[in-house]
Amino acid sequence: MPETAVSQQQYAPKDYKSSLKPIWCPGCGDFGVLNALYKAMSICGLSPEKTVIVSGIGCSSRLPGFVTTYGFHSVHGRALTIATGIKVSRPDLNVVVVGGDGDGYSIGAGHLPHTARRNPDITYLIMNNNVYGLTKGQVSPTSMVPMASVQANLDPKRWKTTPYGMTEDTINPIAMAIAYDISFVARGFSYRPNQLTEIIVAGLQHKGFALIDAFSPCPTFNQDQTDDFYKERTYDVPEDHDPTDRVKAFELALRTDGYPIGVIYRNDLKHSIMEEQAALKSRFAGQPSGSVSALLHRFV
Amino acid sequence: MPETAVSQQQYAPKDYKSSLKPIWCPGCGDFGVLNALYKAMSICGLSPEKTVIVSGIGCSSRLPGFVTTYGFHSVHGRALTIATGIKVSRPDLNVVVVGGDGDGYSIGAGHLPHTARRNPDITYLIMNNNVYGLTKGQVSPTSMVPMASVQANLDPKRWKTTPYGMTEDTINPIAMAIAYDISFVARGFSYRPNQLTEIIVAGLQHKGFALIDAFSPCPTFNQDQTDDFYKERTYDVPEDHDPTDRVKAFELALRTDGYPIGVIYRNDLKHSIMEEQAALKSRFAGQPSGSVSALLHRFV
Amino acid sequence: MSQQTATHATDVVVRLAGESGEGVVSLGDLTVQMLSSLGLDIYTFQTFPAEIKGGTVMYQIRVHSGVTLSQGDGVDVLIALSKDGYDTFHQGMREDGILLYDSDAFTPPESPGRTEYGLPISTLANHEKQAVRSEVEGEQLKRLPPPKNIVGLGALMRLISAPLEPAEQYIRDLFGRKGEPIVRMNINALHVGAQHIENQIGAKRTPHVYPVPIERERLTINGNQMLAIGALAAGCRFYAGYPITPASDIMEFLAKEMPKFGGELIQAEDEIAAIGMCLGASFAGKKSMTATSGPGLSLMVEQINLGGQAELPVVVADIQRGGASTGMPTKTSQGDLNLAVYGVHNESPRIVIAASSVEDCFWTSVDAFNLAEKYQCPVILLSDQALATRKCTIPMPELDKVRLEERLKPTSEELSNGFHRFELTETGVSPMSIPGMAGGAYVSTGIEHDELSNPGYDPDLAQRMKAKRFRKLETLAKSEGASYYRLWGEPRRAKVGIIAFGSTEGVLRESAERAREEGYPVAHLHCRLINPLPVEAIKEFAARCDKILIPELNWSGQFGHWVRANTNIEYHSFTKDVGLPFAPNEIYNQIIQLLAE
Amino acid sequence: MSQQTATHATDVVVRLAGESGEGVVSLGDLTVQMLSSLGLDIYTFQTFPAEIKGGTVMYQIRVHSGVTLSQGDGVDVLIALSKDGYDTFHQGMREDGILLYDSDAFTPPESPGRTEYGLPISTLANHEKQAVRSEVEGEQLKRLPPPKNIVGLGALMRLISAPLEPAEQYIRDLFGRKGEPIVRMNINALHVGAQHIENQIGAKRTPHVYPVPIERERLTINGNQMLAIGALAAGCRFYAGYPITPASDIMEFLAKEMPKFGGELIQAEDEIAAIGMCLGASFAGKKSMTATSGPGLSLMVEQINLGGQAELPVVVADIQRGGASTGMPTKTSQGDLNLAVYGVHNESPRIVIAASSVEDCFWTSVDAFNLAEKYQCPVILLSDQALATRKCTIPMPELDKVRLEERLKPTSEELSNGFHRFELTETGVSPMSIPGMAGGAYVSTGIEHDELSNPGYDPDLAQRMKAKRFRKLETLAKSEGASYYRLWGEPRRAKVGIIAFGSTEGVLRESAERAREEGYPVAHLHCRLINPLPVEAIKEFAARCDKILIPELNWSGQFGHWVRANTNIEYHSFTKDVGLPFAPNEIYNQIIQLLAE
Ligand SMILES: Cc1ncc(C[n+]2csc(CCOP(=O)(O)OP(=O)(O)O)c2C)c(N)n1
Ligand SMILES: Cc1ncc(C[n+]2csc(CCOP(=O)(O)OP(=O)(O)O)c2C)c(N)n1
Ligand code: SF4
Ligand code: SF4
Ligand SMILES: [Mg+2]
Ligand SMILES: [Mg+2]
Repeated sequence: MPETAVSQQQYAPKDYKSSLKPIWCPGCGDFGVLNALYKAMSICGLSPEKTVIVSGIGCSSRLPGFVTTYGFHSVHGRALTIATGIKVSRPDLNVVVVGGDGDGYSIGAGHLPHTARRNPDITYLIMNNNVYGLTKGQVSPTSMVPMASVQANLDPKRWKTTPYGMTEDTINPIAMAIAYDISFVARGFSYRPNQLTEIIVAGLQHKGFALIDAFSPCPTFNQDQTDDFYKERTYDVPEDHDPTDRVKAFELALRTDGYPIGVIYRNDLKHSIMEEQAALKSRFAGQPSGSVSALLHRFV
Repeated sequence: MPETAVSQQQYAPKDYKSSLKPIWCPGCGDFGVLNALYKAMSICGLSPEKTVIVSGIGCSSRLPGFVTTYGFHSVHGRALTIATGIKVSRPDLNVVVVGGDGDGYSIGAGHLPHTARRNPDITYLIMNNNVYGLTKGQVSPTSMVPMASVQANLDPKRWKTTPYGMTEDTINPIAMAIAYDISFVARGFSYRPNQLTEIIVAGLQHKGFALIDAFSPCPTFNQDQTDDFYKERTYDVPEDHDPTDRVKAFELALRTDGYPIGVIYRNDLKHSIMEEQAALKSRFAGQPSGSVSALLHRFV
Repeated sequence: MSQQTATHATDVVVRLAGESGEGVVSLGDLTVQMLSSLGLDIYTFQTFPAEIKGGTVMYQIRVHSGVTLSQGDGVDVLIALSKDGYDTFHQGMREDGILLYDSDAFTPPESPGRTEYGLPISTLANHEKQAVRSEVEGEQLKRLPPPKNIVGLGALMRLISAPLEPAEQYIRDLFGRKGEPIVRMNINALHVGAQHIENQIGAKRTPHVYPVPIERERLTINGNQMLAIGALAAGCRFYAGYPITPASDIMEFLAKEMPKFGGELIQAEDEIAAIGMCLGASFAGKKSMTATSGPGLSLMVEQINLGGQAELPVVVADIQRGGASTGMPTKTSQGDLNLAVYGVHNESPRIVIAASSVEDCFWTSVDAFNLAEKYQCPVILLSDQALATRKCTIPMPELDKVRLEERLKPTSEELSNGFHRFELTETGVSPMSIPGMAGGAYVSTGIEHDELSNPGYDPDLAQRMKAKRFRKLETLAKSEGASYYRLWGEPRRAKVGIIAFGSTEGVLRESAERAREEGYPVAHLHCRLINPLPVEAIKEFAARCDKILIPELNWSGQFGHWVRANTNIEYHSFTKDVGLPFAPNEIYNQIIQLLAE
Repeated sequence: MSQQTATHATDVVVRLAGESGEGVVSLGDLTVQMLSSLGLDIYTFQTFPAEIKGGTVMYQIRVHSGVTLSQGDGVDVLIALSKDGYDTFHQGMREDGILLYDSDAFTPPESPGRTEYGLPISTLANHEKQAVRSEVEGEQLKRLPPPKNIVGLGALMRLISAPLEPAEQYIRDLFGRKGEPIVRMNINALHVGAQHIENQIGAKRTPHVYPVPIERERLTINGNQMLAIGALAAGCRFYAGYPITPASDIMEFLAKEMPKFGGELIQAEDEIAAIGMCLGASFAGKKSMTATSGPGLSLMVEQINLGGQAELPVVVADIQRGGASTGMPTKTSQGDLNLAVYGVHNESPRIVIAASSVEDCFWTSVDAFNLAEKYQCPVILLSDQALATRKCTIPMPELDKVRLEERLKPTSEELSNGFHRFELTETGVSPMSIPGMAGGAYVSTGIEHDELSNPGYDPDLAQRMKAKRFRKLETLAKSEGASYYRLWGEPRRAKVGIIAFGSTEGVLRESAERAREEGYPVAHLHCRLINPLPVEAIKEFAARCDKILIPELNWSGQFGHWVRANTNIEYHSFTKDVGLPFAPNEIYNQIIQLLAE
């Protein structure tokens, strides 16, 4: 979150609310995430005209329309690439990316490690419902269903594309993010709204790439990972956890006794591509080398 | 490596050598990898007609042409997807994937975590030269060059696309692979041929997805990560390392005092998609349900 | 009433409209089932919102005594379950049409000439639920929805004078295992709905449907289902895909069936992986397929090209949807023709084929696999949202007419004499070895190569290899062009000749027939094979018609351009690209206008 | 000899051939530098192997006293540095041509009529190295290559009777800081090479080059360099790309320059990310660009479509290469035209423009950015391998003729009155706000939308929004069509009219001029704007010519089909797609053949 994107003016959460009514189903976890985002933006004092919310495609990716900032509702899986273009070319803007688990971890998975390498000052908020919502209930990389081989029942059920059980494993996005050295990695839950707000604020304030994976249940297509499911299985990141210890963070991410909520990993020493680009430019600043005529004369 | 792909006949390493002469530059590390592969195939007794070597595009991806097995030299970054199609539809074949660091970790990065989820019995051998060879010396995700901001010299040098130093970080493919829970993760070095052969043998024998990242210097376009560079910085995986301890493996992968060579992580408990698919099919086997006429009659 | 003979013809268009999630689709499905059990022909047309909740849904059912070719023009009966549903979809109603609305939900504006039936659906359904309350145990009661659909069904059946017996039977079958009280609740709901209409009818207008004796086995099925079953019939044993509207249900259908057929199905991480997996499986000897829509087809472009260059059979079904980019994902269009025929850098051969009716989806799917195998190249099968979701009553396909092609394999002699995978043959087709065949090893590649598949860029080699690959399409065009188009009417005397492709066949036939019945000579050539195009047939047809009309559902007239680029004929273009199929009237008017010019 | 006046004309084709990595390219570059410093015009043509080492390389230089339009036909002088080089590239030599070969490397087969010079290049070069041995310090000596290139350069200069002074000067400049012994070694090598030829000449044939007085400042530069500089001149300040032959050097060039211009450059993880980043930067207000080749363009298809639908300016340079899929990556082709104009699911507007000469690369690049800004849509700029690597001597572009367009921005009044990003205007162009502008906030989207950019799929809205977007292309076609094609010759009296696009302009002009000089009336219309096509100009041109010839470097005649689909004109197609450009003779023969028919 650059200084340039913070406003003198005070904005209430509702000031970020656009006139478009969310089209989500009643009970959709995304409402909670959206509200937390309104609040976090208000707390940080983000200037709406200096903020861009970028998304891919999915129920969750409709979010930019419900906010009064600039937005870019792009194509499935590519939000990070677009956001990187915005941020690197306009470091003065605040750039937030939002989307679903399918958008970010399935089709978009290839962009994550590379965005981590660049470490742009972008906050990426994934609304993880462990399912494909918009396309009506197919399996996602974060879906949790017994394997086909251990399913006793032949009755088609669960995910529409894995009716007899999954034939592949579930990913652990937090562990992956730590391996990528994403410089801020956190987990949130849409039914823990205050904590989620805090996490988003921390992500916005973090200088560098921040990934926040927020559980955001889809009551319409996922009757397993419900709000209750997560209420029972989430707990706070232990007080004594040191998020700058990468190995410990990885260990925490692998724990199978539930899902720690909070900041799991951070690396504040990492360079950002904007810094690198700025360093480059500043070294040439003042030199008259940026001239087309001079360039052409090199070939005389 | 399925039983079905092992031959009764004995094959010497040279029996796997095709009539096509490698087009690599003198001193290219890929020669060493190719020779280790010949030997490993011989040790495992792989039947050439039951083996397929799949690759993308790059200098290293030319490898299938130099082997007498079936091969598929596909497009840049997609070798894993093609190999998955082959393996899942024909579990009786032995499937090996080869390619470069750019092919596998840059454009192909999105397929790695998902291949890990499926865990097909495929051995993936990456010839990591920390550079783009075939396109003549651009930066790769594994390239190691000082950052732009810490480069003192403005003289264009190093990678052709980062002449003043890198603006992004280097990835750690081993750490990533462990986070993906790739069920066999190893590092090799083309100038430690015997060890590399052993590692490839272990990878071929592993039931599940095996990733072997082999340093394979490119003397033509990378004068930094030379054979000497790696000779000085590689050491054996410590004797007491337990590769089934995922956290410890991650810790080892993060070490900055050099590059451990050997098997760094393995998870032999993981299901493979072929097992899952077989389980599914066997449950329906014998039932007359697979009939088009029956299907149509459901709509009468 | 079911004794009624078929001398009375039925042709009624019923439209259901309401909020997404409100049961419009299930009421539609129920209605379809009831009506087709009366021997009537059904043709549905559905539109969905792009959102999961909150948009309006429309389900239109044309009921007809004979072959039904389109969704029809005016709406005879509109059933509006919500105000928004009414507002969005009352357009297109006949002025003297019938409106049946949920009077619990809204009151429609006045409209003279219209016949109206108000029905307090929620009240009635709740009442029936309360009636069995004491007999149903707690947890089941909680999750028991009031039988709104069934009330609606009863009302509708009565309105169109259809018998209630089939619905009763259906309710018994469906709810039997849930216990007698639930069955009773639903049967009562059915009758209450019917009775409520009965009470209002008096002198009001009602349309009638007349049952028809059923002579041949019939299915009620949609385009995607037929396409998926066709794939299995053609021997498809590997599917990889990525969900996308309106193609997802092909994968969902096959996910249930593929293991039963001994095949594999994978939900890939994206469309790029999906097509890659299919190419891999094909290389390994399996008939493989993926299905997608525009955005996914865009992502597959690179590897479809690899398939063309490496000569691998593969079927890519593209279920076209509305709009560029994400566009209008739940609406229909024929806008991907350009991408299907031209979507390749440089050039490698591909075959493009289009399905034109629900029945044809089955056969086109079979043809697609056969062509892919025979010519060892990608086949793009075009369908669209309207066809995919269109439920029709169709005769049972004659499965003994299914003929399967298998790719040409090398003989053992060829395998033992230094096998040439890319032998330069006269037809362009070369024998293809499969991993496992001793002596058949080769490296499949997208790089230019010689007969042995070794990389090579010699100009002469490049020339001959490219010629070989494209010769396959020439061979196809020569050998079987005629089975890939259909001719309706008599071009020799036609003043207007229609040339078209894909899902518009029915509506074009209906419009042309109507014109012919009125004495206007109109002919119609419908292409199933798009690339290679039946050039000779088109030229001949065009030469015999005074004027040519090319109607299509996209902006620029892609098919017309494609036809012109291939044949140089002159034509009149009629395009529409707003997410809706053609209505018969639209086309009829175009014909009349052309005749008058 | 440099006193020679320009009354003698030079037109010599020199071809260098040898193994990749053997110094062919550096010898070629040196030769080009020397000859252009004599005021002569240079036109090069290079082919590379797809492998890094081991293949053969060819570097052809045509030297000419005036404007040079093509690489020429026959080869006057072949310099063969290896047997493979000779074998692969001796075809095309004139029968009475001159062969200069490395006699240390091989002995060429006999060929009567040919003049031959054997030169023991390695021996001579080693000798010169040994001569300075004692004066050079250990480590430097080890890495000092024997001056083979310079021996070759001396020999060649003498052979074509060019003065050695410029080369001497060049050696002093280049090696000065390495110390006097190195300079001496190279100067001696130069003279030894020259002397060796001198000794053999006797009565043997030698071609002559005659210096020309230099009147205007000239550059020796290739197509990719001009394209990159053009982008900077046009205001490009953001570049994201992924390496691919033959586009990589655009990125490599800009990587050095962009920071000096205050812009950013990113090597993306793939082409999908590259185009995404460019769209992002464009949305944020920057002029942005990516460059790629066929496989990369294929991967960009989905998001170029997003750019069209969301109305974002962006420039995509496609440096076409040979073959489908990976094909023939280091060879040339004009095979991506279809993908450029049709590569989109459903339809969104894009502009396609093609560069036709090295000089034109600069202006086309400027035009591409201007068009993108003005019409707020993607512009695909077509170049190709031959043009990209073609080094030519060209006049210094007149930079004061560069005019820059900026996208239409909202006025402060528009911003304060409820800004409508997608206002339905007459031209189709609507004001575009940029993040940071208060009151300008909107959500850019690929979904169909209303004027406020809110999602909407109402048929009427869909119709009007699509019409608006395509209206931009109509506006363009109307307003500036004429500056986007060039006319050569006089169509009114033409028996043959050539219509073409892209990098073939020079060779077509040369062939047509030759035909005209011989009294055959031939005209030539060369299109720079491909989409929208200058339809009226083409129709008019075609109407005035007896016969139309459309020559192009791809298999199926893509441009011809495109022209026909747009204009319905009749034409004769001449295609070639083997990785090589046209030779003037090929086209000339086509013209003569057409005239005779
Ligand atoms: C290239 C492409 N492929 C597929 C789709 C179809 N599609 C739209 S959203 C989506 C996934 C939705 O799941 P997720 O990202 O988890 O978001 P959610 O709806 O659950 O919030 C898919 C597959 C598309 N729009 N584009
Ligand atoms: C879609 C696509 N983009 C770019 C390229 C160009 N390309 C070919 S190989 C390569 C990278 C080579 O690097 P690496 O994978 O590390 O292999 P190496 O040559 O170093 O063995 C690139 C960018 C391509 N062939 N296809
Ligand atoms: S389908 Fe699921 S994710 Fe989508 S809006 Fe409904 S509840 Fe939310
Ligand atoms: S360029 Fe590098 S990677 Fe490629 S063949 Fe030469 S040495 Fe090997
Ligand atoms: Mg989701
Ligand atoms: Mg590499």
